[in-house]
Amino acid sequence: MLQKILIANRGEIAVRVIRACREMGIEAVAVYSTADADSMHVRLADEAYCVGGAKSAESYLKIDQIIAAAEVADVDAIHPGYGFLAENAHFNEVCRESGFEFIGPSPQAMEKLGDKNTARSMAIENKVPVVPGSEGLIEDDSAAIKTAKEIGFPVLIKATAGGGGKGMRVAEDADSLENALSQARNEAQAAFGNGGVYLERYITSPRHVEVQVIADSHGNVCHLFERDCSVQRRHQKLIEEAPSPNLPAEKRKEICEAAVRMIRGADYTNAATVEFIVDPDDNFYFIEVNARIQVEHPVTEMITGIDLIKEQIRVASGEPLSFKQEDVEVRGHAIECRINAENPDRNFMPNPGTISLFYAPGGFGVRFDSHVYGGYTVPPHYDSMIGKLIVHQPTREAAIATMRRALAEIRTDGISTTAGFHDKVLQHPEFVAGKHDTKFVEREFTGN
Amino acid sequence: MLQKILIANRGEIAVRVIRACREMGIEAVAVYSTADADSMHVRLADEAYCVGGAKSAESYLKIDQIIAAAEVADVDAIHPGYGFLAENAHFNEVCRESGFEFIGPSPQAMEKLGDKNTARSMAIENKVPVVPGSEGLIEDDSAAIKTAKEIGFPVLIKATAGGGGKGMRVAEDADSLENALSQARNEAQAAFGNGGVYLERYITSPRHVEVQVIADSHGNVCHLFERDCSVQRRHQKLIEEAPSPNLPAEKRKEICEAAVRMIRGADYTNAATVEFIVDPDDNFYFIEVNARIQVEHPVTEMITGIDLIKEQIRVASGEPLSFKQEDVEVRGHAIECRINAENPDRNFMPNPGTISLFYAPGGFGVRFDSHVYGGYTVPPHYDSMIGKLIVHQPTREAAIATMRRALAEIRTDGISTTAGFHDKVLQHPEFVAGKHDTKFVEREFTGN
Amino acid sequence: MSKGKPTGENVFDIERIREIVKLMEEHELTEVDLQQGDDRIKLGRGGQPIAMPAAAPAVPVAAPATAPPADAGSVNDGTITINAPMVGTFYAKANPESEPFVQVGSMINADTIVCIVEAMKVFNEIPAECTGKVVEVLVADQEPVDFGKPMFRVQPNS
Amino acid sequence: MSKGKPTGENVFDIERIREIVKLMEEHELTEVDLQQGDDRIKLGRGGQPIAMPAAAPAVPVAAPATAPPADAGSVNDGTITINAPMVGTFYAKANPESEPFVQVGSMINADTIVCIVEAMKVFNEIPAECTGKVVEVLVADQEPVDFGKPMFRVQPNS
Repeated sequence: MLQKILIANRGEIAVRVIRACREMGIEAVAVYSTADADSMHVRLADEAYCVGGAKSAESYLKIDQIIAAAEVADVDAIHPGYGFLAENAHFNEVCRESGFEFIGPSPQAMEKLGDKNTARSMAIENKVPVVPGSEGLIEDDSAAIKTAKEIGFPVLIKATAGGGGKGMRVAEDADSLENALSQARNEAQAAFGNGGVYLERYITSPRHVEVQVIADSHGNVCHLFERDCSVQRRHQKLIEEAPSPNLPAEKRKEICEAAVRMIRGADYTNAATVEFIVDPDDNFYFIEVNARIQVEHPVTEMITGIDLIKEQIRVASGEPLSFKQEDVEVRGHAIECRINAENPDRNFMPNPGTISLFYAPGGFGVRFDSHVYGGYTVPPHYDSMIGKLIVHQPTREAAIATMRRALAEIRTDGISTTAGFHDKVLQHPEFVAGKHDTKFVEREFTGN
Repeated sequence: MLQKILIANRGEIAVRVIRACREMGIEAVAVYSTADADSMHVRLADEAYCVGGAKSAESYLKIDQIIAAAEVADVDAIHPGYGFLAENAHFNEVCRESGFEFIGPSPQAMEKLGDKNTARSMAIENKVPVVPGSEGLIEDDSAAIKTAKEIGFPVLIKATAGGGGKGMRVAEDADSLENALSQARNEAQAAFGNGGVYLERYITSPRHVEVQVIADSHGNVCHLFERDCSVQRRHQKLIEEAPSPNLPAEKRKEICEAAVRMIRGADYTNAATVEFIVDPDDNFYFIEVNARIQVEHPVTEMITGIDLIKEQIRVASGEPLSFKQEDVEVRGHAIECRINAENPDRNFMPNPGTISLFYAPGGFGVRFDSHVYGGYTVPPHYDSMIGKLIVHQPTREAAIATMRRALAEIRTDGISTTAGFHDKVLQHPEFVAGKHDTKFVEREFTGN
Repeated sequence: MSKGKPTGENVFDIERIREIVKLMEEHELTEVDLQQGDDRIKLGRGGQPIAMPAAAPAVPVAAPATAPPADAGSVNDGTITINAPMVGTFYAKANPESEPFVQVGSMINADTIVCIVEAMKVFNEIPAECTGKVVEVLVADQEPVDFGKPMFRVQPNS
Repeated sequence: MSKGKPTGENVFDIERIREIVKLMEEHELTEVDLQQGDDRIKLGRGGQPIAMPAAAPAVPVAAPATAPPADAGSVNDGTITINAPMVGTFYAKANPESEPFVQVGSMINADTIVCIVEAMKVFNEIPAECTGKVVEVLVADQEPVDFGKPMFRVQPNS
């Protein structure tokens, strides 16, 4: 088993990983920027090293400084958390070359799955349904029109190197296709330095459903069922839940098995999330694989009782998973709300600052993963999430009631948060019925 | 269902009841003393009324003021929490006469069970094993010696009105009995204005095991399995856990069924705890019934998934329990540590004061029921508990690891707490083996 | 967090200023001068106590066990308040027909009954326990009051 | 390691101010005036101000993104510090046999190599980037350092 781990991250996920290490009797080493000297992860770690200035580029993204800290601290592994360097195959490689286990997949698997186009072909190879679309990149416009007609309009144009919606366009018919193509190409070129685009059928009213998978180095690949993350704003997840409401049992079985096939086929170890979109008829289509632990992993932990971070560490230590697929059962319903230091009344403008008075939500069925405390100053340099509020109850209805109760308890004098906005969403009939899609928030609340 | 409830208590239990009300859509009304104006229960309640001065006798024990607040707030029920007026049959009666449902048993059941001697006879009627001892009170010394010889020395002398160890004496033999008797009588007279004492066999190396029971007004009486509260200091519980370690399955079944017989026999409704001592051969003997919700109820909630406060409110509303006995299953292991504002290095001297910086423990498997926050001042007027740290894991071993991790996270700059002391206890081989008895702490740590 | 630049924090944060002012008042501070880089908070306070902001808690934070006059809601203008000694319903009149016990302008002495607070069907007559002139009635007839709640503002005789 | 780290301390921290005020009350201080670099905490209370020795917090204030001299560990005695620009192992000598690059008393200028910080097998020669006299060596040979950690105290040429 690993003895000492450096966490190359900050905020709640650094705290989360430190907690798992502590419970496993593993030493935890924190790195931090000058802006995070007072952050909780620094104080909870066994050792802490300042790796540079406030800007991420000068600290949390500085590979050489993080590796240097790992050397000085003499750790045997590095946990990347999410964001920052978590899906940087180069960092992954440097860690391993420098003699540190990277707690995640191999650089090769990470790279393959990182390219949407390659991932899509791998999905097809593994009989994982994908959105009907062009085989590979679109060469010229005539080919595009031909393909689009085969797929059937409306079609979606996507950048192969894309993400966060950049380089995406919808074409309703052949006439609008050419124009949309060139727009998408230019946007993709500008954003990613890669103008390659492809076509796929445009799914109306899609739900975002993802399957949590984890594989060890002994050939075990298990899924921990799915999460529904359809409550999004500008492609940013706001609320996640498990299990997915209104997903028929046989579809749940199919989608989970497809995810396992995908990960097994990619010769992948450690935790991964396979993302799908689900159409109104419950047909599911592969979107991408996230080769990291995700923000929303706790909802899966709550319904399965399995600690995903501990399993990640076990896998990275070369040990088998602590459970078999048949041991994984769904118990009750879990919901997570991301609490961000943003002002919903001002178009979610981030508002960092000092939290003069802080009430943490608590009680039966409530889990709050956070790095903040009364007197803490939220620095302006990083993402605005100050905590994840997770609830677990026997039913979805009870989980919503507990979440609303817990949201009302949060007090952050000095800064405003998205807690109140979440409460509005939780009361909306579409959400209560579990019939919301990924456009629900923009349609019903923010108007994009 | 009840619509509006006044909580006649303060601190974490007031917060706990408010949370249950919120989740059930019931309005919660707080009462508070002038010393608690900034307390969390005041801020979380829908309404709050100041009922008097800092001293409990001038506020939380002032029945007329609490009833007056209930009238002004126009509630339909009163939850007494634990301590203060929770087991005061007179208050119970006044609530009902004033037209407020008392969330607890009838005054009659409370009174009967409140008298140890009556309770003991009821136990015998209901075939619940009791510690061999005198039938009723000891009249004179010669009778005492005769009885003691039948029971077998050493014998324990207990005050019929007693509690907290007052009026208790152990007599090793006939010679020491007379002296011990008069001492016990005087002490009991002084402490409770009632010199009545009785004899029972003195159990060496006893464990404290109690069974959680709840009964509705439809004839359903269910147990929620047992808790072990053997980690005590001067008869004050420090650590509670469920299930009880090393209790054989058939004994668990017997003790739980005995507890249900006791409560059914007492014609009792709402939540009750039946306390037993268990000897080294796992024989159990009835001690007393606590006719209230208890501090340690969360460990039972964690292993059963049942919200006891919500069930109390349901029962008081005249509804049946939300579950049947056969639905109650034990899942995993839960431990609770009472975090007190005391200095273990100074013989647990209470040290109220302002918590300038506060870290609440959190994360997977951790529940922290508390009313404190950064900047909160712990008033000197009430008991020193600032929170209950509860953990839930698949195994006792994992629960201990999580508890130690969570204890280490607690930060209360400005006051010292018992967190560090708990960590020592959790590492002790006797506790780890689950072989500790009620004298464990005094024997191994505090002396006396 | 480099020096001389604020930590995304706002010097003009009213909440914090209120906290500092409260601190100054409680501890009779005459001056507070905080500087960090280009940021500065400088507060001065004369011999006269500062009036608590209107946003002060509805309930006295530290009223003593028995709520005597002049404790809650004092604004240091020389007036004092008569506070509710118990939870209950405030009655300004002995019965719906009769005149109020006292009104603005009424002269009162220690024994003057100023109102009735009803609790548990008991109508408690509340004596002024102070001497002077009523300058303000702070509670409406039949409004609920709790312990320490200011009911009347009185200009005491000097 | 954490001891060397900047705290990003906040002059406007109400809790600390409360602590100081408590002290002032207990000991009847009339004035407290703490200064460090651009940071200042000045509190007055009652009577006449009395001069009071400035007590600097134990922990230095935050170092900026790039750790130039004179930021971390300044104690307002006119000296400045040379801080580690990176995480790594501190070497006082080019090799075990040779003399240290600099010692207490050494005169240095901007280009003087004061030490080596080794990270990822790379031995980085660290220039003084200031002119003056070394008055203290703050890190032992082959001790780890992190970003902003003060390594030398220097009396600059005036």
